[in-house]
This record gives sequence, C-alpha cells and structure tokens, in this order.
Amino acid sequence: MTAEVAPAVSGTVSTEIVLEADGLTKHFPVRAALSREKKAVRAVENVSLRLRRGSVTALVGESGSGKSTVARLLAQLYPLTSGEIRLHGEPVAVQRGWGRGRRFRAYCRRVQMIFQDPFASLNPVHTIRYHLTRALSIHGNRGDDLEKSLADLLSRVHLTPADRYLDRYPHELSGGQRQRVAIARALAASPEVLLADEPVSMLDVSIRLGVLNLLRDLKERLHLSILYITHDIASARYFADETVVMYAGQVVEGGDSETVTQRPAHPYTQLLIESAPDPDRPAVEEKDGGAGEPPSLIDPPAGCRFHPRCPFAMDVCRTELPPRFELGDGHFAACWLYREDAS
Amino acid sequence: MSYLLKRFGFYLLTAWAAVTINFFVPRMIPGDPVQALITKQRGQMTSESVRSLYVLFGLDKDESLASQYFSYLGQLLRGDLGLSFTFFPTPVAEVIGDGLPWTVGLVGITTVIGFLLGTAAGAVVGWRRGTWADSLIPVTTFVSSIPYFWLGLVAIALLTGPGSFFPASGAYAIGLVPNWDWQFIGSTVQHALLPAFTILVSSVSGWILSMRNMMVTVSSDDYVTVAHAKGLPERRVMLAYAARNALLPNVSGFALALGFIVGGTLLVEIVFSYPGLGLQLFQAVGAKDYPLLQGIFLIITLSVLLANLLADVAYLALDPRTRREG
Amino acid sequence: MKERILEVRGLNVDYGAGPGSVRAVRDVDLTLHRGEVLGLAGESGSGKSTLAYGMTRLLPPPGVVASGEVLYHLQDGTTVDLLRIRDAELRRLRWSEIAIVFQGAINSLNPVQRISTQLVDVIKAHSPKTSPRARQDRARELLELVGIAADRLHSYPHQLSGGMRQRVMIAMALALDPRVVVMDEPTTALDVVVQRQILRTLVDLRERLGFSVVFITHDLSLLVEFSDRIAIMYAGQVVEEAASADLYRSPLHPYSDGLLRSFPALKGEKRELTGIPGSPPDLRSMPAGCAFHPRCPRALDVCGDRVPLLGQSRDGRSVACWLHPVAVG
Amino acid sequence: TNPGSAGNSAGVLNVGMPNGPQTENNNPFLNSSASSSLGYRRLLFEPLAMVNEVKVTDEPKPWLATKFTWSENFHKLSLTIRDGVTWSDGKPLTAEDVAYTFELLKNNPGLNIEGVPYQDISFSGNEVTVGFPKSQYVNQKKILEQFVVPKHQWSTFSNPSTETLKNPVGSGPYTLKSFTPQAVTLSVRDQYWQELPKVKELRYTSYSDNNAQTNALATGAAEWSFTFIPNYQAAYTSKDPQNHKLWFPPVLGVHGLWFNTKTKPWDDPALRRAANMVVNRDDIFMQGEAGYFYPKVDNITGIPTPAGDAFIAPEFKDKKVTVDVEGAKKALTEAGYSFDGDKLKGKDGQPVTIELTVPTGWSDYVTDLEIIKDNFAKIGIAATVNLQNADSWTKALDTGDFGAAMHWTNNGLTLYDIYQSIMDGALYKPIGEAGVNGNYGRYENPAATKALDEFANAADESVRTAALQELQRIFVQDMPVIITSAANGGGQYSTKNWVGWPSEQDQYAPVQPTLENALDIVLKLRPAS
Amino acid sequence: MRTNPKALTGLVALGFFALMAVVGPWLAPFDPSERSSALLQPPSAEHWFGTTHLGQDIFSQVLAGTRSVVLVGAIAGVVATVLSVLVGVTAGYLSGSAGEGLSALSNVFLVIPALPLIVIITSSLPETSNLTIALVIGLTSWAWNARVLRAQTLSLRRRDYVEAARANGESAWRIILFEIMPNLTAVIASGFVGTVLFAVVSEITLAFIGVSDAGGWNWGTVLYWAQSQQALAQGAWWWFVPAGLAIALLGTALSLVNFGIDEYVNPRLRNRFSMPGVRMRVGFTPVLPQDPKLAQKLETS
Ligand SMILES: Nc1ncnc2c1ncn2[C@@H]1O[C@H](COP(=O)(O)OP(=O)(O)OP(=O)(O)O)[C@@H](O)[C@H]1O
Ligand SMILES: Nc1ncnc2c1ncn2[C@@H]1O[C@H](COP(=O)(O)OP(=O)(O)OP(=O)(O)O)[C@@H](O)[C@H]1O
Ligand SMILES: [Mg+2]
Ligand SMILES: [Mg+2]
Ligand code: NI
Repeated sequence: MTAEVAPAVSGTVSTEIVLEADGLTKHFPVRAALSREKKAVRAVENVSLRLRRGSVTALVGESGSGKSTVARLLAQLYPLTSGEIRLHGEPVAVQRGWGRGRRFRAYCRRVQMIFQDPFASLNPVHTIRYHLTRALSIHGNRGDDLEKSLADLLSRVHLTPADRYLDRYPHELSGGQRQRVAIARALAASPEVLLADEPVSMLDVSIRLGVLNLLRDLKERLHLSILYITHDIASARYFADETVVMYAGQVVEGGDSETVTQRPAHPYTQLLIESAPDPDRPAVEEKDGGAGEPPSLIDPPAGCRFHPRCPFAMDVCRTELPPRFELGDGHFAACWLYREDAS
Repeated sequence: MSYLLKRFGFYLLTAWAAVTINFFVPRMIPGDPVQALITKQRGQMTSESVRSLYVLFGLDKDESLASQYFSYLGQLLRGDLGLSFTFFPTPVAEVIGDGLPWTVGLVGITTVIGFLLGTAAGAVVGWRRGTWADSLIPVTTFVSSIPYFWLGLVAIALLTGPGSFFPASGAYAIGLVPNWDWQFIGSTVQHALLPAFTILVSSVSGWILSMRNMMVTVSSDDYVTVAHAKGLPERRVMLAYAARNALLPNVSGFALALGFIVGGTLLVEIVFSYPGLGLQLFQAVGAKDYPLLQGIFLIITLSVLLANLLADVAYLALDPRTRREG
Repeated sequence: MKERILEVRGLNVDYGAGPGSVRAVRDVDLTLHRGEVLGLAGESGSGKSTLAYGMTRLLPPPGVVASGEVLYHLQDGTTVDLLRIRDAELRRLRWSEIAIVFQGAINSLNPVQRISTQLVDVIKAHSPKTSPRARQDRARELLELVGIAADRLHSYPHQLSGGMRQRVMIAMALALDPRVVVMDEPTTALDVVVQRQILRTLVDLRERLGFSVVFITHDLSLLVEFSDRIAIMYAGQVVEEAASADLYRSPLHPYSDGLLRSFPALKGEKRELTGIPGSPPDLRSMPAGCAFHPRCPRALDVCGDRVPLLGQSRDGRSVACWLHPVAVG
Repeated sequence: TNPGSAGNSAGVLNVGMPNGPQTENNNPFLNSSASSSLGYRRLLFEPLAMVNEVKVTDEPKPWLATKFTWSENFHKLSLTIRDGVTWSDGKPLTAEDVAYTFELLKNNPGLNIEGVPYQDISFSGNEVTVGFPKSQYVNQKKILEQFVVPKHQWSTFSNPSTETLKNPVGSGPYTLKSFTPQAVTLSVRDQYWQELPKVKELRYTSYSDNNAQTNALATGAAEWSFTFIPNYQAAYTSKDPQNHKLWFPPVLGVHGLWFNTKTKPWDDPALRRAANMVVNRDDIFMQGEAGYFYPKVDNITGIPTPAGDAFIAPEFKDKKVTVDVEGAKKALTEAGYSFDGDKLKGKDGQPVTIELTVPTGWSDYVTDLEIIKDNFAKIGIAATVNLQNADSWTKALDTGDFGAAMHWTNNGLTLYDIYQSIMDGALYKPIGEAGVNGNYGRYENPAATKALDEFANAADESVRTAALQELQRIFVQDMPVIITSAANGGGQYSTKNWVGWPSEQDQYAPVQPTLENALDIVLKLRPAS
Repeated sequence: MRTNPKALTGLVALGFFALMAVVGPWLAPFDPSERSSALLQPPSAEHWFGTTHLGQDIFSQVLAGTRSVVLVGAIAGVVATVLSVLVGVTAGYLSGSAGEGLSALSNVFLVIPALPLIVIITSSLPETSNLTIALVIGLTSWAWNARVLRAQTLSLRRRDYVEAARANGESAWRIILFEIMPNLTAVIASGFVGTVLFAVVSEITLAFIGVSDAGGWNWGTVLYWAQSQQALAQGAWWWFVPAGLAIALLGTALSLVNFGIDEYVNPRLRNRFSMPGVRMRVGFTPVLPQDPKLAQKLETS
C-alpha cells in the first residue's frame, strides 16, 4: 500500500440506523466467598448506541470500562442480561435451544466482529486460505470460483497479489497484515456492520494508520457501519464520525467526534483528554485533578459512578444516577452539571 | 475458604466412588477365598476342609449384592473393616495397622527425601543451565527408566549375602522385638537402606527433571531478571526468586506422590519382603481376601485424598494469589 | 555541556552466538548526561529494549553482547566499563547506581512475595549493615514518595492495581538513590489517566533527586512532552538524535518524520497523518544500504547501496541519512 | 551379624517359612493363624499320638494318650490320657480337656477342618470315649493327630472360631515368648512331662517368598524350612555342602495329570494308557521338581514308594512305567487309532489333541506340562499348554471345563485318600456343575465307588486289602490320572548347629516344620559339637 | 523437531523397538518356549543371552516379547489418549454442569491409585490376554491427561481465534475439532507417550508379579521366570539383565521423545544457540571476547 493522505472526516452523516442497542446491560455472576448472596460484575449498565449506515462510531473509555463487552453483546457472543438489540428496527434476540444455530448464523452474516489482537485472532495452525475459505462457505458466499472470491477479498484489504498470502500461516505475516486478514475474514460474510474491538491497539504506530485508513475506505466504498472501539481518544477524533465515551460500564458522553474531543462536557471526558499526551502542551504544569482509580464493578458507587474521582462532584452525584442531558446537535452528557436548573 | 469447601465436597465424592469401586471389583473376581486357600496349600490341606471354611468365613449365607453393599457402607461408617480371611479372624484394621507404619516409614520418608534431593538438584541444574550440569539429565533419565523392582533385585543379588552389611529382606533383624531402643532403630534403618536406595534412584530423577524445567522456565521470567538487576546476591536470586516460584507446580506433584506412597511402591515391598501395605495388598489379591483388599485399597485412596487436601492447603499457604480476601 | 554520566560506544548486541545469530542492536553510540531525560523511541522490534538490557547486561538468553563499551562515570570521577567488570562489582553497581523499571510491572514483581520483602531485600543486599527497622522505615518512605499509602507495604503484588504496581516498581528503583534510572515502556500497559499520574510523579522526583532517566517508549508524543533529548531507533540503529523540541519541530530523518505523522493530535488543527508505509525489515535479511530505504518516500539511489552513519550536524544534532550531508559513509 | 551363627551357644533354632508377614493369631484350629502358617502350634499344643507319615505302617507313637483303642468297626475310640502332664499355666491336663477339645470340634464346624463326624463324647477318670456315626478307619490319623486345648481357657471364649488366642496355653514344651509380624519366638518351659529339649529357643521367621526363604537358608539365617528351591545345589547345598541338607520323603498323596474323562477321545482308557506310557517321569522329576521336590512316582499303580510299598498288589509290585514310545504306538494301533505321518488320528479319523491347563506362576507344574507336551508329541498327540490365572483354573476344574490338568490328591494314612480323590463316584458331578471336591476328571465307575466304600467301612483287614487291590486294578486299567509325583513331607535343614534330624537313614518323621512331627523332631535335636 | 537431537535419538530407538515388535518373533533363532538340553547356560555364540532352566533361548524370548510390550503400550496409549481427549476436551469446552461432572469424573480417576487398581482388576479377569491388559491399563490411566487437556482447552477456549470462529458462525463441533484440537496436538502427543511408558512398565510389572498371563512372552514374563527360578541366587545373571535393560532402553527412548515434545511446547526449554566458550546466563549477559581473531571467526561463520 502506499502512504495515503487521510482527509479530515466531515461531510455527510447518513441517518439510516442499521444496528441499534437500547438499554444493554450485562452482569457477569461471580462466585462469592462462602456467602449465599449472588454477586455480579456489572460490566455494562444501560448502554444505548446507534450505528448508522456508512458511518463510524467510536466507543472510547479506559480499560475495563466495558467496551469489549458491549461489542460482544452486539455480536451476540454473550446473552444479554437485559436490553434490546435491533437490526434495521427488527429486534434480534437469540434465544437458547433449537434453531439458535441458524438464526445466529444469519445474524453473523450481517454483523461481524474484528478482535483487538491480530496475533491471537487467527488460528496458528491454519493457513490464510483456510480462514477465508471457512468464512466464505459458512455464509454461503463461496461463489462459483473460490480462487476468485479469495483474491477479491484479499484485494479489498490491500493484500495483493493474493497468492503471496493465501498459503501462508499467520506467524509468517506482520501484525498489520494479520489484522488485514482478520478484516478480510469479517468481510467474507458481506456484513453490514463491523464491530472493531480495538483493531489497532496491538499494532505498531507506523502501521496503525494503514489499517484505520482501510476501515474508513471500506466504510466509504461498502457503506458499512462500523463500531470502532478504542482507548485512544485522539484516534477517535481523526477516524470516527461520532464518539461515545464509556466509564465504568455506562455511557457518559456522546456526540459528534469533533465536538466531544474539542468541547468535552463530562468531567471524565475532560480528564481523559487532559491526560492524553500532547507534544504541544507547553510544560508539565496542569491542575491536579482526577486522582484515584476506576471503581469496582461488583460494588459500583451509588449515583454517578464517576463521583469519587470527580472534582465537581455535588451531593446529587452521590445518590442519583444522572440521565442523559442533551447539549444540542446530538451532543449529550450524563452529568448533573448539565441539569437545566443547575447553573 | 469456599475453595477449600468445594474441594472437600469433591473429596467426599471421590471417597464414595472409591469405596464403591472397592466394593464391587472384588466381588466380580471369580473364585473365592476358600478355593484360593486350598489351592495355595496345594495338597497340604484336604478337600474336606472346604465346608468348614465356608462356615468359618461366613460365606455360607446368601445375601443380595445390594444388601451386602449397604451393610458394607454401614460397617465402614462404624469404622469396621471386617475380618481378614488370610489372617482369619484378625480384624482387617489390625492387619493394616501392622503394615502401615512400615510403608509410611520407608516409602514416606524416602519419597520426602527424594523430593527434597531431586528438587534441590533440579534447582541447581536448572540454574546452572548450559554447564556440565546439563549432562546429568540423560543419565538420570536412563536410570529412572530402569524398573525399580529390577534394580532392587540386582541390588539384592550384588549387595546382600552372608557377611554383607545389607540385609536382603524384612524390616528389622529377626529376633528383635519392635520397641524404641537404639538397637531396634538401628536395625530398622539398616534394613531400610537398600529399598530406600532403590526408590530414591528411580524417583529422584523425575523430581530433578520437573524442577529443572520449571527453573529454566521461571529463570527467564521478568522478576528474576529484576532480581538480578537489583544486584541481589546470586544465592538469594536463585532461592527466593527462581526456586521459590518454580517449586509451586511441583507441590501438587509431590502431593500426588505422597498419596501414592502406600500404593505406588508395591513392588519394592514385594522384592525386599518389606512387611508393609504393598506386600499385604499383593498377598490379599492372591488370597482373594476381599475384606483386606478393600481395607487396603480404602486406606490407599484415603491417603491420596488426604495428601491432595494437604497439597491444597500447602498451595494456599505457598501461593498468595490463590488466597482471597474477604 | 553537561556532565556525562553514561556513554555507550559502538555497542553491538546479538541474539544467539555463532551461525544463526541475529544482530538486534548495531553500532549504537549514546550519551546520557547528568539529570536529563533521554527518550528512546522507535517502533516495535527496533531494538530499544535490547539496547537497554544489553548495556546493563540484563539481556536474557540467547542475547549476547558482541562488542562495544558501556562507560559509566562514577561519582568519584573514575570510569568503569560495565561490559568488562567482574560480576561482583557489577552486582554492586546495579541498582545503587543504575536502576531499571521494566516494561510490565505485573511481571517484574515476584508474585509470591510481599512488596515489603521485595523492597527491603534490595536495601539489605546493598547496605547489609542497616537495621531491619531502618529498612522498613525506608520502604515506607519510598511508598509514600510515589503516592501509595504505607499500609499497603505488606500487600502481595496481585492485591494492587496495575498503576500501583508500576509505582511500586518506581519506588523500588529509587530505593538506593541511583544516578541513572532506565525505564522500559513503564506505562504502556496503563490507562492514559494513570499514565499521566505516574509520569508526573516521576518528573517531580527527578527534579528533587536529580537522577538521569533513559525513557523508552514507542509513543513519540509522550516523549516529546516528557524528555529533554530523544534518540530514534530503527532496525537496531540510532537514526536520529536531537533535543526533543527540535525533533518535534523539524525532524531530519524521514523515519522520525513518519513517526511523528503517525500520531493523531487531540488539540488544535487536524494535522495530516501519513504514517509509514511497509513494515520493519527482518533482522535476518537486512536490506543493503540504509535499512529504512525500502520504506522511505524520499530515498535516493545511494540509499540502496551504502549505509549512512550517524554524524553530527552543525547545530549539534545527529542523524544518519543521506539526505543530510553530515552523514559520513 | 548373622543370627544363625549364635544359634548353638544360645540354644536357638531358627526356623523359616516363606509365608509373608503374619498377624498375631495363635489359634491352632485355624489354618489362617500364624501358629498354623509357621507351624509353631505343633510345639505349643500336643497331639494324642504321633503318626509318622513317612512310615505309615508303623504304629502311632503314644503321646498325650498312652493308649488308644478302636472298637471293631472303627465306630468308637477309647483313649487313656497320660498323667502328670501340665499346661503351661501350671494346671494339670485332664481327660476333661481332651473331651472338651472334641466337643469344641463337634460344636464348631468352622474349626473342624478335617470334617470328622464326631458324635457322642464322654470321659471318666483318665478315659475318654468318642463315638462316630460311621467307620473312621480312613480318618484314624486325623483323629489321633488332634491336639488338645485347655478347657479352662477355651471355655471362656465366646466364639472360639474368631478367637486370636493372644495368650496360648498349651501342654507342649514351649511357650510363646514374643510375636512380631516377621518373627515369633518360643522359649522352652521350665518343666515338661518328657525330658526338656536341648533347643532353648525357637525363632520362627516368616520370609515373604521363596526367594527370601532360599536366601535365608543359603546364608544359614534359617536352619529349617519347607520351600521349593529350583536348582537347589547351586542356590542352597553348595553354599555349605557339609551342613545344608534337604530330605523330601514321599507321603501317601500324589500329583498328576488329570484327564477330563468325559471328553472325546480321552474317554477312551486305551488312549490314556498309551499316553501314560510315554510320560518321562525322570525329566519331570529332574527339571520340573528340581530333582527332589515332589518325588518321582513310577509304579504303574501310581502308588508312591517307599511310603506305599506295603499296599501295592502283588501283581503290580515290580511294574514300573518307563518311556515306551513303540509300545504305546502299538497299543494305540491295536485299539483302532491310526497314524498320519507324525499325527495320531482317533477312531473317528480326527487328530488327537489335548489342552493342558495350569495356573500361571506354578512354575514346577508348568514345567511338568511342557515336558508332557513334548512327550505326547512322540506319539502324535498335539498338546497345548494353557496358562490360566489360579481362579480360572480352579473354576475350570470345578466345572469340568478342561482337557487335562495338573492337580494333586488328598493324602492320608492309607491309599484310600489318593484313590478316593481320583475315582470316587460319590464325588462325581456332571460337567458344568460346580462344587466337586475331588474327582475333577469326572470319572465314573461303580466298581471303583463300591471298592472305596468297602475299604472305608470294612470291619476286617482282608476285605480292605481286597478292595484296595481291586482299586489298583481299576486304576491301571482305566488310568484316569497319569500320576507323576508324590506329595512330600520334606524340608531343608542345617546340621551346622543342630544334629539329630530325620534323614534317609533315620526316617523317624517327615522333616517338615509345619507337620505335627515337628515336635518329635525338635525333641530329638542335639547341639552339633 | 528435526533439529532436536534428543527427540531424534528417542524416535530412532522407538522405531527400532517397533520394528522388533513386527519382525522380532521371526528373527528369533528359536521358539521361545522350546526346551533344549542346554539347561541354564550362560551366553554363548548359539544362545546370545543364555538359556533358562528348561533350556529355552532367552534371546528369542526377549525378541519375541517385544511385540507384546509394544502392542500393549500402543493399545493402552491409544485407548487412554482417546478417552482423555474425549473427556478432557469436552469438559474444557462445555461450561456448566456437564463440564464440571466430567472434570469431577477425571479427578476421581486421578485420585484412585492406578497400579493397585490395575493389579486388582487384572487379577479378577478370567482371561488376561495382551488386549485385556492393555484395555485395563488404558481405561484406568487416562485421567491425568484428561486433566491436562481440560486445563489447556479451557485456556484455548478463551483465545481470540476461537471466539473469532464463533463470531463467524462456526458450529461447536467444528470449533472443537478444527480450531481447538490441532492446537492440542503436542499436549496429546506428550500424554500419549507418557501413557505408553506407564502402560509398558505396568504390563511388565503385572507379568513380573505373576498377576497377568505368563503364557505369552513379554519382558515381564522373562523376568517372572527368572525370579521364580531364583535366577540371581543361582548366578544366572543373563536371565535378568537383558530384559531389564530392554525396558530401561525403551523407557529412555520414550522419555527422550517426551523431552522433544516438551521443548516444542515450551521454547524456553530449548537449548539452541549453544556455542563453546559462551555460557548463556540469566542476569549476566555474556560479552563476547574482543580477541579480534575469535571475533572474526564468529563474524564470518
Ligand atoms: N467473562 C467475564 N466474566 C466476568 N467478568 C468479566 C467478563 N468479561 C469481562 N468482565 C469484566 O467486565 C468489565 C468490562 O470488561 P471489558 O473487557 O468489556 O472492558 P474493556 O473496556 O474492553 O477493557 P480493555 O480496554 O482492557 O479491553 C471488566 O471489569 C472485566 O473484568
Ligand atoms: N530471543 C530472541 N531471539 C531472537 N531475536 C530476538 C529475540 N528477542 C528479540 N529479538 C529480536 O530483536 C529485535 C529487537 O527487539 P526489542 O525487544 O529490543 O525491540 P523493542 O524495540 O524493545 O520493541 P517493543 O517496542 O516491541 O518492546 C526484534 O526484531 C526482535 O525480533
Ligand atoms: Mg477490551
Ligand atoms: Mg521492548
Ligand atoms: Ni494502501
């Protein structure tokens, strides 16, 4: 591939909602020591998201905030604790028992997932050809000419000539190449939605950009709707149309990427942005804020989960869960600071 | 804590399974203790004895397998293991009581010594990787591949005999009465030397090998390098950082080995006529002495379970990561 | 010019010896001055860690130092070559003069020993005469230094969060007041928020205690913010070395430039991102000439033939690239 | 130190048996007790009379009974009990004790190992009379050999069958000094009704197996034992040719190859007789029995000699079987068999084959069968040796599911026990039915059954002689078992410290430490000077 | 594995034993059961390993015995491996009570001591052919491998590539068979080799103590006869030594193969890059001698 110039994202944000999640909640039960009381990791609590056709939505948050869990819930790899997922407005609930396999496959065909670690997401004992052939044939996209389909797939992810890669094993490829193969595998199903769980964080800085550009390229050419999960909020600014920020299993802020990164509303987003390394920052002299650690998800703080670390915490933050406050232009924040009567 | 409780439940289940297997297997053995006794005596006992023996052993009654099973369980709960046929009417518990101390003494102590020696040697060999110490491995592998009963027999042939320091059989000099005087203890040690040596030779290399491999693996862990970077004395790095961590996986192996003390080294006792449980088990098999067989098997299984329980506890003590607060 | 404290001269580090070995660090010259933060950047596999461990002789097998010198200037004015001194002496110098914070703190702490034990044993090893009480007090003091409550002293590593463990490692590194602290990606595994907290602590401490830092990371934007000077490595070689502001403003080597253009900026204008095409070379079959030339957008003919050496330009900057005439061939 | 060397000065005799660790159980009635297994019950408890099994025709030697008389048809036994005998606890031994012993056997079938049918038992003064429902001619030895236990001790036991008798009180010259699982020590009493033995202390050691026992014998650690030593010259006698002795005299019991007489073609006596003619008993004796263990039997009647010399019918006195392949072939041809090259064909034209079964691990029997297999091949019989585990083998014999098998007979004071084991129709069970005690070969011959019955119940010696001769004739004619060896009453002993052992020259007793004669032997031992 | 001299030696030795298992009985100069007049003779040109008390040729017995040893080892190994894979992998892949139940089952079998159980079961069987012995050993000794496999499967199940296959819509059995199993090959192989070793030693032990069929020849039977004829007491060392050494050699060969597998699974155990004069040491990276000649040699090689 050649060095591509990445134009700033702007322009048309389509309005067609492909995948929609409403009130997603996931609790992982944990066995508690000696007590009969059931405990759970409240990994995801009441998360709502919308993925639009031909657009990238970034999901940002620190480690353990539940980003991957959301992605897996959307991919139906975990059963939901509560909430609803709708594909083109149709609720999809994959129940257990007979018929699950077929319905799950049908869903997979439209919603595909890419994993964080390209070194781990390809089976070391199988060739690239095997991975792609399986992906094609599971979803009946094998076509008449397998070789042609394979070459097609690889060229879509800029791995050409195809036969240089087809019969290689994953360990013979570089990280970027591997992540491209993983993307090709996802594309084999011709999905409408790609759930990309930190697709570049394991990759080298110099090759990250290639993969991200590839994803954007796919979005534009195939009109995919992409969920881009990352902990690097700067890359969300560059790459995503919309950005949603998660903290401790909850969505705290969301909106247009540029707005969220330039005018963060939620104190957590502000902290996140302040903490990001910035060469342009004059010197090392910032205000002391945001000390402390992320909370336990088994026993989350009451009220706003961020309040123990929040420099602006008010009494209401300690007791009541803040709802979403619309800040205009699709920008919202879940923080009592934006209550109408607050200021 | 709940971890231990769960383990305990598992042990109970296993104990029950073992007891059940233990009950049914001997009952599927064709033949009976009376025939076995007569056959064993080969003509030294007349065929008229058959009837009297059936009466004596109480085998003349018909009872369904199920009711036998439940009365067996009942007996066990009362701690009653029944009467041995071979040593009729000695209670099985008493027979086992005669053998157990010897087995535990000989094989137990040897297993512990073997583990300590092997682990120490393995730690050194693993630490000094790339030196002459590596050549120890093929040698010990070969030695440990020799079946130990064979080794024992050769040792008996070569080292015992008239005038030799090493006795060929038994647990203590004939004529001595077990008590705690020096003569008896000395004699016990003297008799234990050869069998112990055989067990050691064949068991030590396994420990060396597994410890060495763990040492090699652990040595390249970061915290060992950090310990070097801290400028700690080599001994401390080796002991407190590498060996301490390499030891952990070996603990469960050691527990299993401890459990197999009673059952695992059967052959050593047979070869050296060492009056322990292994020898008794072997003889009980030959004599169809089910009560004894069941009793010994039960003891073996229980000791394995006990050893595992100990290992669990030891693991909890040794590895803080398995300990949970709260 | 500031006082030099550590000089690396012509260092070559291999993995394996004899046939089949690969050279992961080649001909590296590097100088660390008193009290400065020297940043070492480069993409994965460029040899940053190999260099750091090679010069302290902590590289695990099959690494070997093939040649070179690592000169350390002691406080009393004498100079020793770390690669030539006896084991015992090296052991004495370690930690009391040069301390290292490893990449993953999770793996750097012995999981089965308490933090206190691990903090104390380094004090004990280097100053055996101190009383146990004094050592405990020092350990407490160290923890507080890095912002951890002293009552966590008797915790096991797994009972601490990732950030706390990293702080413990930093505290441990400072235990003997070393003059040099080498940090190999001390914060990559952490969150940006925690990362900033830790770096801030470190910067404070350096100002107070005056040690020098070799700081390794692949995150250039972080380095630009935190270090005084930056050396960029590519395929085992240092390709550019400059004061961090200079480097950020006008990188000379195309590779440095590419790296800088790989990081999206959060503030200000959206800069154009280009990244670097291609992937790093295989150390077993290095391209002829400049190792970077196959990926270089501005490669000249000479780049494919001759290896550029690191040369110093007029304004005190070093770069190894044929585009810049200072390079000697 | 070698315990054997100190033996003489301390008056110690070291006895060994290869029976493995023991538990403390001195009950003399139980075969499972240590006292039976090692044999020391013989020195604690004394019999009514001492029977020399090597010379069964000798009169039993009076022991606790000074006189014993059988009523005419062996339905009643009168005993006169010796005066002046005391138990080891000092109490006198009386006729009441003897009667009590018999009552004990009568009331506890579990203890009555020999299955003697005791009926009415009474005593008065020093006389005891015991009545039986039928003639006990064949059981004389078993009854006279019965040891006596003290009533005052045994009557306190709630269940004598499960009594382990930790403190045995007996009338013998020794008392139990110490017990350990591997060794038992007896020491001599202060007083005894006979002259006190020279052996002051007896140490019984239980070695775990034959190997250990052999080792102990070779080193002199054991001075008296009964065990099988293959190649005994190399392993035992050569270690001390002067003193290491063994003597294995035959007794009236035999080992042999039992045919399943109900399977074709082996139901044909002619075939069995021919087979008998080719079995090489010398090889069996030398290779299988190591030249001494089970003595060779080569009289055509299968009667062990010299023990049974007196009983052999005149017509068979000198009839020895020697290998006679030609004779066998001739006899077979005459009987309608044919040879196809090397192969023997039966009357129906089928090749003659046989499967010889034996438990694995019975090395001497296995060797015997290997030899017999070779021998049979000489007359074209294809034999195979089938090794089974001991249980399957026992079951096979019990249900008649075998071709031919090595087995033993009972032994006794007359030939009755041998022939009864082999030919008694009363023991017959059809093939497939279990529970046979003897007659494993399913041999059926009313004449034999009748002769056995006559022998057992006859009132008159001449009837018995006639019956016995009839049995011999039937046996020689039908040959249901190829008898190869005699049972023995033998043992290994060392003359280094003690002399006076029975031997070929002085056959006063079988030299086996577990037989009742052990008492007789120990009393005769003198220190070697 | 090609470059692993230990494993190679082991494989060659194993191959030799396998070959002997096939052709041994034909190569044997005598019928191993056949008696001759040469009773208990020491090794000679005619009888390489001497003869027994019946004049049987011990060399032929050892040769003929290889087949049964190898056969029992292989069958028991296969049976135990199949069982352990079935139980272990299923227990690892299935969550919930089914998995727990299977793992409890293997734990029970792990705790019950194998050798005594084998002795008891074998002695209770009416017939003890090679096949039954192999089955008994196989059926009682799978538990350890099952446990290892379960642990391994548990960790594989969490791997991204398995998750990815699931997210891609692969069916459960395909995931087990094609995604998980191939990655377990080394563990399975190592378990197989270990079981074979255990089976061989157990079979020989059983034969030696006379619990199993002493009819067919194997090394244990040879030792059994030697022991029951008190060969060592008679000075007939040749009766004991060959079979014992054969066992030790086979055992060593199996151990060597397992070392190879271990090194394959755990690359840290590999000892490549060895060269004279340089000792790899953790914590003190070797510095190559600056002697120009030597340095040059290293450079060019
Ligand atoms: N299978 C599980 N069982 C129990 N807890 C889980 C499970 N999976 C995730 N969690 C917990 O749920 C929380 C959210 O995890 P998740 O992996 O979604 O975070 P993340 O935002 O993706 O973090 P990262 O950036 O590290 O990938 C964490 O606290 C994690 O420990
Ligand atoms: N044990 C080894 N054997 C052979 N080559 C190795 C070994 N360890 C590292 N290498 C190679 O040495 C080179 C330098 O590795 P190094 O770990 O120093 O890179 P790095 O710059 O620290 O990368 P990262 O940012 O990923 O930590 C890499 O190309 C790597 O492939
Ligand atoms: Mg994640
Ligand atoms: Mg690194
Ligand atoms: Ni491109």
